[in-house]
Amino acid sequence: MSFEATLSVLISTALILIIYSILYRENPAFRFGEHLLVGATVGHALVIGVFQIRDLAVIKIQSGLATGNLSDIAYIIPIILGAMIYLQYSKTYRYLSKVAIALMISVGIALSIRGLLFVNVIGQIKGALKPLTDINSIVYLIGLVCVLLYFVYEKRASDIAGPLPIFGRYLLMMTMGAYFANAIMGRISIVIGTINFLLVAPAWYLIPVALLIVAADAITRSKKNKQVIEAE
Amino acid sequence: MTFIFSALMLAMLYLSSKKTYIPQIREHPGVLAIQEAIRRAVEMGRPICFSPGTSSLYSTKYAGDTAAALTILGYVALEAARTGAKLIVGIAPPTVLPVAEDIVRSAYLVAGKPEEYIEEDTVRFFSPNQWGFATSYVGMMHREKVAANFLFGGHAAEAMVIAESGATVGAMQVTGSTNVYQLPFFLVSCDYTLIGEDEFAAAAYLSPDPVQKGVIFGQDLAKIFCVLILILGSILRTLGIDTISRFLSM
Amino acid sequence: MRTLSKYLTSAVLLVVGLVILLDFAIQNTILQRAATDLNNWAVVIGAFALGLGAYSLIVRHGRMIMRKRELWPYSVVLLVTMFVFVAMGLITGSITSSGYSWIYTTIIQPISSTLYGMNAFFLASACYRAFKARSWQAATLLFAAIFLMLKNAPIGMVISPILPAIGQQVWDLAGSTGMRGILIGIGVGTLALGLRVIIGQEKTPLGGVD
Amino acid sequence: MSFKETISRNYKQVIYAFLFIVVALPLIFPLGLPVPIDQTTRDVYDRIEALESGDVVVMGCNIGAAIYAECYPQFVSIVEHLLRQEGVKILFVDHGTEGPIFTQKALKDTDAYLRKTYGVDFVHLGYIAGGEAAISGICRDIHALLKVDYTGLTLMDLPMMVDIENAGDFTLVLDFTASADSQFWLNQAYATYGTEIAFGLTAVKVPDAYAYYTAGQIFGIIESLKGAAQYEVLIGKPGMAVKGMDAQSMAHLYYIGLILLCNVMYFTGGRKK
Repeated sequence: MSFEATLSVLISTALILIIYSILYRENPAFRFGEHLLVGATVGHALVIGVFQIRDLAVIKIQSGLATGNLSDIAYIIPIILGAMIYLQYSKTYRYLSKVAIALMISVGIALSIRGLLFVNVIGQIKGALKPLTDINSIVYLIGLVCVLLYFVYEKRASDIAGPLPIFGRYLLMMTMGAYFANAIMGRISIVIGTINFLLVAPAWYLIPVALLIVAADAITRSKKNKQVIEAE
Repeated sequence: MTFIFSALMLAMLYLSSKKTYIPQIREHPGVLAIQEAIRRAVEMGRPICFSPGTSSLYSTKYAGDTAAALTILGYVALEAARTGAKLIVGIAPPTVLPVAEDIVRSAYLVAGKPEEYIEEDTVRFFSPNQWGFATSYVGMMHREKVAANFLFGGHAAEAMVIAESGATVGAMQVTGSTNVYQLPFFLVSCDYTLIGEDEFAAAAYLSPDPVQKGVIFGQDLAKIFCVLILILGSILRTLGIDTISRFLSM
Repeated sequence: MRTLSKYLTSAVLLVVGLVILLDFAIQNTILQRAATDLNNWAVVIGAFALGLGAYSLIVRHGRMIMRKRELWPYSVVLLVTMFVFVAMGLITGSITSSGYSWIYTTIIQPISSTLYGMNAFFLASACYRAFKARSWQAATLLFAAIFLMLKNAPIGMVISPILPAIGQQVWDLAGSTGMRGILIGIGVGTLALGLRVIIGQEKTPLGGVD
Repeated sequence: MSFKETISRNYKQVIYAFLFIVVALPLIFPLGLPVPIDQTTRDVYDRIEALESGDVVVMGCNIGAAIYAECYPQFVSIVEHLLRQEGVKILFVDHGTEGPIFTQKALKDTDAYLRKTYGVDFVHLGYIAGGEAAISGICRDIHALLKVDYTGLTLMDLPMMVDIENAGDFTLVLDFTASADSQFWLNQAYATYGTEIAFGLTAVKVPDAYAYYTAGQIFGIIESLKGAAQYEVLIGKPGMAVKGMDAQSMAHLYYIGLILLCNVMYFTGGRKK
């Protein structure tokens, strides 16, 4: 392994162990890891952001100016709107930044209406329409109707539905339990990945060091506790 | 289909603004939970914290979720300003930052306590990365000893880390999300969870404009419409007719 | 000026929303181009917003360092790391350059995946703390979870083939009823809120009162 | 302070420590439990087996550090399987900033560059920013969206890319992700061009996809590490995923044990807390 690779593995291992230390208790090493991560991720996001402005807008404007393509030149608008977002810091012109925000919200909301209505509502209803020839599909249909009725908020309407919404609530609980358990596998997979990484040299060498530090801390803390109890 | 739904919603909004029909909306248990959590925090003299999720304003899947969370933030900020609870808002997506700052700032202004809003401190930007955000948020909850924690909007895998740490701190946690993968975690480790649509209903319920409640009934009608289509469609399919499936594919 | 900007905001909300929604309903190349461009515009503006975040962080942590508040050395760590990443990224000019990917894979990658994996531990403590059969509803949650675990892990099959079969039944029932219901509800809720935002009825997501 | 007190005060730490042990032990000493194959995984395997010469497979990769352990074994197994198919063309696209790192790693791990010719049998397009808009662009007209591949070679110079224009030319799309881009493929490629789609997902994402699977919108799912292990068994190349499944079994038993213990304490211990 090259020097850089070894160094990378050692630093990574140290960071992994530092982050795991929160499972024992909150400590200065974890705080260090926390701030390191925040700094790194914000820096990373800034770099990506700069490149995004470059790749999505600046390059387009340049080529637009060269070819005279209006829709490419129009990319000057998001740059102006983006700059206007900084008027947030001016008390008098703050309202101008709302135009940019309105554009972002509108894009997001319209796209999610589009996606969710097609996939979540229509797609799911289509998936649920099955011939009622076997017991399963009858149970599924009744169950789905109950769940939907649980989400009805109008008093009179939900009174008419009687006990069905409560049955729907049970089905929801069952769903949540099932989905909770189903996620466990994925999370364990990550732990397996990490442990696999830690069990290979040179990462392995740092584990005894970490265990010693934790053990030393545990012993000093329990001694301190004893002193406190004796003093009382 | 899209058209029918949209027409239903707009009609209900119009009708309730004209006060021709005012639906009776059942008391929203999530709203009660939010109020109780704030009251408890005031009694204990400890701060409350709020996260409007890690999805940006223009996220193609959770934009609606983020908007609902921001509406709820408007209510929580106003309540906090009125009752004197110290509010800390943790932000992950930078696009949400100016909006959240604006909401909280003006809530304090409306409550007549603009001096209690501290720039860059009441609304804190943590990190656009979910894990950077999660560690900061968890660290903040530990250090500030928060008494109530509100998590709304599109949270991803960091949800469990935050929710369990909130439980460790002893905060009362009210959460809501449309991210179906994270809902089970919220449900298990938090005190009250708004499942999916509950969050949108709560947002409409808490909106300062009373007319907005009309739209909750619009949502109800849309769902009842779905139920009817489901029953009718299934019966027709049993008889070998698939008109409704074809109608849906249009 | 203020009223003009208000009108402009409402107009942007409505026009942008309509363009994207119509692009879905009508097949038209101009609409399609417009929708794609608008989407890219939002990404560009979003990239600018990162500066707001960075400013907020620098001000808050700078304040901590200046006033030597408790834990201020950590703020130094944060700011220094941030500048190192930005400098490295801008100097090498690409996030796939060897220098940048070295600091990325050494710092961000292990911490993120460790935190992600940490969920497994929190799930364990949540299992022990919160999965109590306090009510019938809680019991439903609990049994569904147990059967699903026995379905997912090969060990369930080893104990008895009936267990994974029950798990599969629970799983199918959950997927076809509870999950469908939640998804449909979310679609309807997003539509209701989204329409209100687009037509300018719901103003809070834009920011506070004017 | 007695031992019992220490435990009850620090119960979380005890739970965490045992979880470490329960996961690590089977990794060091494998148990060799059998791996039953799910239908969702078999569907993907059968579809790839049925590919004909000249078919184009798009491999969407949004694997990042956080989901590496779950999705990377799936990705590698499928790349391996695709490389074995004679004459099948593979197009790699990355939706996440970290995607290129893992796609390149997979190509190296399977010796793709030695077994097939770059540009003729497979092409790596690299990371394409822009979420759904990017995927929509790929589906509509690749050459309008991109001029060069990951390494900077002109797309039109690569023999394989000359015939590929839009999603109508894709036989299959396989997307490996933990986020919404799987849905983008569904919206853009399946809804408009009818391209067949399958996902390799993290366990958390599976439920949602399962609804699409039963609705017939996607033809298969590889579920998390479990699916990866099954795929490794199917292609006869057991690797890190198969070993991980033993650890999975033990961990699941541990969780069930915790739930039972918690309820025993709850019902016997006077229902405190």
